[in-house]
Amino acid sequence: MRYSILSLLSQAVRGNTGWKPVWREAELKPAYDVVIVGGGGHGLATAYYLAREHGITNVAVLEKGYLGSGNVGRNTTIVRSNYLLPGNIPFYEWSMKLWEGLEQDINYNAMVSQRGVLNLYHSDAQRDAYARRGNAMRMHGVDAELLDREQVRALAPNLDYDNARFPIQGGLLQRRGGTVRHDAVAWGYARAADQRGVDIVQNCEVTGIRIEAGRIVGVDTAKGFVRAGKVGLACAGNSSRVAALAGLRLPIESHVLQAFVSESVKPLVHQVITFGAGHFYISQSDKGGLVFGGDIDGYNSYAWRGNLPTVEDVCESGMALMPMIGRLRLLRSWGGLMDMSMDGSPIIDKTPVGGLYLNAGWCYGGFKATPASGWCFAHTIARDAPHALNAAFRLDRFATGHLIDEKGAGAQPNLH
Amino acid sequence: MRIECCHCGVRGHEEFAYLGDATVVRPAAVDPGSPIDDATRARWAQYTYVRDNPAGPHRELWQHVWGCRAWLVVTRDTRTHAILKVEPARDLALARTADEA
Amino acid sequence: MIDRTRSLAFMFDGRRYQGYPGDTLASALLANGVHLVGRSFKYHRPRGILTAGPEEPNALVELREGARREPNTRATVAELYDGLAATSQNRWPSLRFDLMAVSSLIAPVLSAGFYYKTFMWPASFWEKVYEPLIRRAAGLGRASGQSDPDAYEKAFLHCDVLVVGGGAAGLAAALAAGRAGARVVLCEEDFELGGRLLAENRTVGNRTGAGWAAYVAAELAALPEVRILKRTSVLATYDHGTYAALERVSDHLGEPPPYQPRQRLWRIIAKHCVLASGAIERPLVFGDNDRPGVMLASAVRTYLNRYAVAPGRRAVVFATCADGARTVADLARCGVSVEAVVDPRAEVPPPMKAAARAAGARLISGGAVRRALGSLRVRGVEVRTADGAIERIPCDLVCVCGGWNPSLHLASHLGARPVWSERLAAFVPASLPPGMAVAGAANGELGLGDALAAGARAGLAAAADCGRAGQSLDIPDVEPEETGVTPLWRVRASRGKSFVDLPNDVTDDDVALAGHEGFRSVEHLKRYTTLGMATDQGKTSNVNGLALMAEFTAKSIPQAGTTTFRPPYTGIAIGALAGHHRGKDFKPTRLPPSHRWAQQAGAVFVESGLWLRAQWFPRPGETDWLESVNREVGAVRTRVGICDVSTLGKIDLQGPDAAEFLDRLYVNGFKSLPAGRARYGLMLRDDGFVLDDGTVSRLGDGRYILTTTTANAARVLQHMEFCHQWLWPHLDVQFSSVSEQWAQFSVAGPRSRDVLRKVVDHQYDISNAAFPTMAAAELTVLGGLPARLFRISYSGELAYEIAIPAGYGEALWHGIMEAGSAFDIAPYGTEALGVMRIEKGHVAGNEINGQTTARDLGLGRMLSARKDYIGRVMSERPALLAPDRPTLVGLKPIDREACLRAGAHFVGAGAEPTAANDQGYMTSVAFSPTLGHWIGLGLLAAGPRRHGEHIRAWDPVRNGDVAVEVCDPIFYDPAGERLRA
Amino acid sequence: MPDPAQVSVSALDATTGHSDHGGPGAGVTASEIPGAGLATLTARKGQRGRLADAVRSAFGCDLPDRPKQVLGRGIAFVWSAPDQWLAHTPAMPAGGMEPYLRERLTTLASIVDQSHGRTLLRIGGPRSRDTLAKGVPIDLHPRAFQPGDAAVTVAAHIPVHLWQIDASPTFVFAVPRSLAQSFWHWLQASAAEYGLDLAEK
Ligand SMILES: Cc1cc2nc3c(=O)[nH]c(=O)nc-3n(C[C@H](O)[C@H](O)[C@H](O)COP(=O)(O)OP(=O)(O)OC[C@H]3O[C@@H](n4cnc5c(N)ncnc54)[C@H](O)[C@@H]3O)c2cc1C
Ligand SMILES: NC(=O)c1ccc[n+]([C@@H]2O[C@H](COP(=O)([O-])OP(=O)(O)OC[C@H]3O[C@@H](n4cnc5c(N)ncnc54)[C@H](O)[C@@H]3O)[C@@H](O)[C@H]2O)c1
Ligand SMILES: Cc1cc2nc3c(=O)[nH]c(=O)nc-3n(C[C@H](O)[C@H](O)[C@H](O)COP(=O)(O)O)c2cc1C
Ligand SMILES: [Zn+2]
Repeated sequence: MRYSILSLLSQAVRGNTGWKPVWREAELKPAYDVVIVGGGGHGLATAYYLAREHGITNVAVLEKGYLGSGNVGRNTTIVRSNYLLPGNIPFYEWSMKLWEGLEQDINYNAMVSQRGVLNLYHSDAQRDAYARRGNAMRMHGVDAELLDREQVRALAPNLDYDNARFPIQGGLLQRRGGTVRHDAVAWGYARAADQRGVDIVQNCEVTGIRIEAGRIVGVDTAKGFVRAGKVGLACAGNSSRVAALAGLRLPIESHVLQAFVSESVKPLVHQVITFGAGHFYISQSDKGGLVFGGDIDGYNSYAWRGNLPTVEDVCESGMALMPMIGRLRLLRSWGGLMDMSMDGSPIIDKTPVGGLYLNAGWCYGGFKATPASGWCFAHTIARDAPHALNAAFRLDRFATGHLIDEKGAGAQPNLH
Repeated sequence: MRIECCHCGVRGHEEFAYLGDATVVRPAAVDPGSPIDDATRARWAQYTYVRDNPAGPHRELWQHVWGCRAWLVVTRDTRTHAILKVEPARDLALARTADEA
Repeated sequence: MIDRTRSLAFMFDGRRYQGYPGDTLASALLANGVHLVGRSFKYHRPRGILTAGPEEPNALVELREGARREPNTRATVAELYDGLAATSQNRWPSLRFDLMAVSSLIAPVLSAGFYYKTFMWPASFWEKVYEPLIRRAAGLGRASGQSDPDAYEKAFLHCDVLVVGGGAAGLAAALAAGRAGARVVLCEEDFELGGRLLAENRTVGNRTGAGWAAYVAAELAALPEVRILKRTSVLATYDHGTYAALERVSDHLGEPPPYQPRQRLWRIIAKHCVLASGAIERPLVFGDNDRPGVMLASAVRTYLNRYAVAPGRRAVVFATCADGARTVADLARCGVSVEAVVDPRAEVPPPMKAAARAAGARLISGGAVRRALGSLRVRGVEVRTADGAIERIPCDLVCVCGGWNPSLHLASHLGARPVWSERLAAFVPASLPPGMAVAGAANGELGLGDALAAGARAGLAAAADCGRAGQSLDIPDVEPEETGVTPLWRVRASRGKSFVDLPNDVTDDDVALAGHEGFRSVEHLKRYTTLGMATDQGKTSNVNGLALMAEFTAKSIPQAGTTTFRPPYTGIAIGALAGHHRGKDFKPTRLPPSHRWAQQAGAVFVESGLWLRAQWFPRPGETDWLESVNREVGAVRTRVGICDVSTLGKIDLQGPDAAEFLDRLYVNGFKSLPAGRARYGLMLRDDGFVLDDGTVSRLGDGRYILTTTTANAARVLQHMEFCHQWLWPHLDVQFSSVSEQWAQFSVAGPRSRDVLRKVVDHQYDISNAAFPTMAAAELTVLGGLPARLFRISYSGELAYEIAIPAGYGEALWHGIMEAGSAFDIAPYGTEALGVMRIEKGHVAGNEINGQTTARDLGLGRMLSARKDYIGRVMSERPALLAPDRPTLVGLKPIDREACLRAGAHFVGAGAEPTAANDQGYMTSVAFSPTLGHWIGLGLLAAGPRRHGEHIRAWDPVRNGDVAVEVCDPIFYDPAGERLRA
Repeated sequence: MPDPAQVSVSALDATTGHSDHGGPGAGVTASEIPGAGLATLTARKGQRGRLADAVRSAFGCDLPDRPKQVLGRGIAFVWSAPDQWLAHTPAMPAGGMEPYLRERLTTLASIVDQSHGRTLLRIGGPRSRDTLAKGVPIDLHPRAFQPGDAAVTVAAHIPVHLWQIDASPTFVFAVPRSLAQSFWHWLQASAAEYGLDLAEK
């Protein structure tokens, strides 16, 4: 059923009884051409683009929990393509382009909101680093503006401009950046993939990966064995565990990242703003909640929950940046599992196992990547070769030295 | 979390700095004369970048950086954060490198 | 519990009212006959007061005014104070007449998730039209938008036993543990101890419930190791016995008294915790159950018994559990006429029958309220009787009780899922966090006697486990009570909207629709309908919601399960989580030894890390910073200048294996470094990229002094400790930071030796012959003060770094300024320092950025081939040896007037600025007064082979596009004669 | 030679007088301890035992192997890390800390003067524990922390080395010199509600 104001009206008069499920509760078939492990944004997008771009529709997406239970359902919804390094910019810009056409493409309102992403700087060195980044973006045809203090004040008047420990000097603005309603991305892709014949199976954890003569044959799941011509892993925070089922060790650690939402208030924060002198970034959801976050908790964890010192650190930074939020109440906090790669950049590549493909290492930045990640992963799986856009996201780059280390933090995930 | 430093007692984990996996084995030093071959490079790349990243007990390096600055090997369950054991890294290292000394 | 001797004036929506000490805003409004308090989120339906506690979903107001305005404040927990001012939210133009309420008319279109299905055309309209509309309609209260004027505080609290909740169970637990001598902290969210005891008309032993609570409170207050924190909500459970609690120190006052914070965040570290947080009553789901005047029965009893307020005159009681009887009795006793008691149970239990009879109320057994009548306030109810007849019963108060949900949030914050209890028709805690016990209603022990006993048991056990054995309490006897419940999840065939989640306007139809569209998991239900996502986090709605979903999907309730419990248990001001650390106190400030002097000299300061450093020293008449900086550079190049470089990391290294240790740490060798000499050194990370650079000086007594960059001081020390303790424990070396011990000044310029001669005590020969470049010595200055002198030049001039114990720093600084006055010595700041290092082509933070190798920085020759060192193997990876890697060069504008900017990217002369043509970027720039034009350092592909080539420095974000000439990075005195002079 | 005590300046701006406060009398007293000698003492590899003997014979006290402060003749040793102590003399020995200690302990330990690297503060008074709890994360309750106990920790983002010298209670805080002013500022803010008395230096 196509969504539109008309369908809404016609359903309204029927008491909303005619709506179809957004996706079928599919029965698991014995075999598929492609099995995607992981029903998050990337897995679902991959399935959708396999069908749409490559005509491969005999596809299953296996999700161990409920659809979107992973990071796609718990991230701070920021989308941007303001990257620094050549390996990253074209990929994330492609993602931005796909976001811009997504809703019409999948006929689902994911509330893509290009409200602008503003990264503040507080020192000359930081300004020059942002200039370097902004110029790199412009070289790739990506929009970027370097603002001075007064231009920032004009955009975001109620930050601390008077009494700050680290005074705001200006910011790097990407106007096309913004936010997207996280859950809607999972549901929208699920619906669009489902309509093209993809089977989406929830509560179906993959517990084994069967390999014969160096080639994939299928996966064991909570619902039995499934034969598969090809298998794509898109398990984010759980990547290492799933890869281990195929005997692979990855350059990845799993860390918890927390996020926070305040009680909802009338419009107050109009862009996505990141603090340059501490770990804090914030935007306001359409419901009115201030959605904010900061640094990862800093140690390996699969516990899906955060610690108190990090909450305090985030709120100290928040108060340092915008003391107007002091009386607003933090309503809820939660955590997700980051697949932190060793250079802070992702991996979309083939693996040593024939027919097994890996999509991982997204750290805290993979939501914005969802469309391009799915698009490139679909290509890599369909053609058994990476697309130019994900050519840099190789698994062997750590051995060859072709690292993509935006922060220059080195081989220590909790510093990225 | 609360971590029991072998020397200072139980402290909030924010007094500690996290480095990560303590089980990765550092390859032997390569003698300066000989050139570095692919095998050596691969061994070091594994050591520097590749991790088990287990869900369950995990031996990891922490430093009591805001306290006595001792490096510690903490065995911690990454699913529950339960801390199973804390050992002074230096003692383990001394045992490990006894021969080198 | 209300003090009628004194009255308090307050305002709501601009009208003045009176209340009394002990009131909440809610009880005071009810006492004044105000039942309409707010408007709902989506349909803007009129809303009143449902509860008497923190679970309140409806009665949200803007409390206080101006910068202190607090949106979404629950009237049911806001303590009344004289002059309190509150405003209703989310309505326009007024609360009684809200135009936005038209949205109810198109309610069917606004079904759950409607926005996912429309607003897509045209795409550009989203940001411009649809989203602004939605955002303005959504949101509840208005933030002040002004900086929070109040102070907050954080503190640590250690104890044996943390008791959460000061009701019957909590008081018993605290008493048992306290008497045993344990260190007890009792946190009670309310401003009075007692919990339900304050709200129920019952006795404990020979005392009233409230009386018993007061008596226990008094004894607890007298126990030295017991600490009672009222107005303190325990918000979260964290790992290993850590709890977060918020004390509302001053919220019950107009504004905080002097020296008091508004709120205090306690980080409680407890060996044991007794969770005695009670239970929250469930409302019932029937038509228009959101009308002002529909109230939880437990809340009605609270208002009657605790606040002496009758929330209505004519009540209907709609009950599915034992509290119905208690409610009817209390109403009757307080002179509220009970029009009817509606009990869905065919077989109504005797106590209920008796109560109804006693109250002269009509009992409708097997019946149900299918709709509440009225709009701004209930006027009556429509009841379906057992035989299906529909009757209207006029009333102005509907008391609903659907059973109790234990407040088990804190037991589930670490992930434990609660289990379903058929007996209670509620979820109860199952597996608990280590060290936690649950007692009382929080554990489903609803009966007062059970709660008291359970609390006492838990308190005693916790204390005993902390080595404080005590005697068990003798529990005063209480009359037994019936606590059964027959759940009724919704009234079928209701009329009007049946709300499940009031604040987010989620109805039973929305739940059905969600199930219908495949959002069947409770987590999907929550996200699709937003059930349980409002300010109350579904405290009164979650269980009803998931029960309905179970019904619609033919699952059992335990199969449906609960959503995830997350901190905080109730909303907490973000300011409280920041505490002292805001504004200038966000982070501590490090001050170098010359700070006071620099302040008096009117220096301009700059933050570098935590340090505050002098950036330049303007002189009278100088109009812009460049003028001052040029003068400072000029002074150093022609005469002499002084700069405080104490912020460098300094590490004292000793022990027999010190040289070996250094050899492994740095890429270059140190075994050959003789005493009395210094050497430049470079360190890599294990991954082969540059970590830091600095100097190593070997002093007479064989010890080494390492310097690190200001930025990396901490990281380098940590790295060395790692190497020493984990990699090479057998090396006999000891080291410690002496960054704080030593003030260090750079004295630079052709006349620096002349100046130092007057400062260094005469017995020391610092002539060029005796003390050449890279010499290092311990000596005395100013007639006997210990000092260290290094002939190290960053500026490229004849220069020294002189170190002295920090306390003498000011004295030495004055001494040098005095000695230098003859040569017109000039203090210089970080800007001039930077200019001169660029003129000399020294790399710094902009180049050592974690992305560069030694070779990239033109330092490849330092990589020793005679030894192994950290990072060696990984630095030899193919990609890092590629000949076309961006490598350090110098750059000059072709047009000498042109200004350079760091961050500009390089492209070939004629080439287009495209990704394909990106050849590197400018890392550092400065105006060189020495050369009279701007200069820069940069990383350029194959740079060293391109000296002399002309390229573009492209900087579109600052509208810059400058033709530059590639040159050697050393702009000034490449041969280095000046520093050897 | 100038009198070093005269030449040396405090890292703190104002540490005397009576800072305004909420409560009546002074709940907290604080003062700087000027002119003390401080040095880091780190045992050479394998020399811990012989170092302890040398300390015993030179100063008549046992080097603590746990976070404690022990008093010897004219000196105190405060544990600061495994095999490492902060030696503390009330006044700077003539010739400075390093020669003074090396003379007695020879090469059994590496010795590093820190006399100017730390600002020493004496903090006491009936409400001192309540005040310190606003930043110091460790348990200073008499059941957990006694005279003679020491700790290295971080208070209000500032690294501190502290030990208790009497049960009244009185604590000594060793704060990195560059951060002393910030620490002082935090202390004043935290003690304000109880009243802070700044004893004469
Ligand atoms: C708090 C937080 C804030 C963030 N903020 C942002 C942001 O602002 N911008 C941004 O770009 N990114 C952000 N991210 C990162 C982003 O959310 C993730 O990188 C991205 O969602 C990962 O891709 P995904 O959606 O496929 O992951 P997921 O949604 O986690 O999908 C992985 C799925 O795999 C499933 N799975 C795992 N193992 C198995 C198995 N054995 N069998 C079957 N299924 C399995 C999981 O259940 C999960 O559903 C944030 C992340 C978090 C946690
Ligand atoms: N007969 C019934 O059906 C029934 C049902 C429910 C309750 N009760 C009555 O409730 C009482 C049970 O005693 P109880 O002590 O278990 O519950 P209680 O409700 O009397 O006390 C719980 C207390 O904990 C406080 N609290 C809750 N969460 C908190 C938090 N996070 N931080 C700080 N404080 C918090 C509440 O403010 C309350 O004062 C008995 O009087 C019992 O008769 C009876
Ligand atoms: C962008 C965003 C906005 C959110 N807004 C709310 C909110 O308004 N109310 C709420 O209760 N939770 C909100 N949440 C948090 C979710 O309730 C939930 O905690 C989060 O998705 C993680 O899931 P979990 O807590 O079930 O693990 C929001 C989450 C995100 C990612
Ligand atoms: Zn320690």
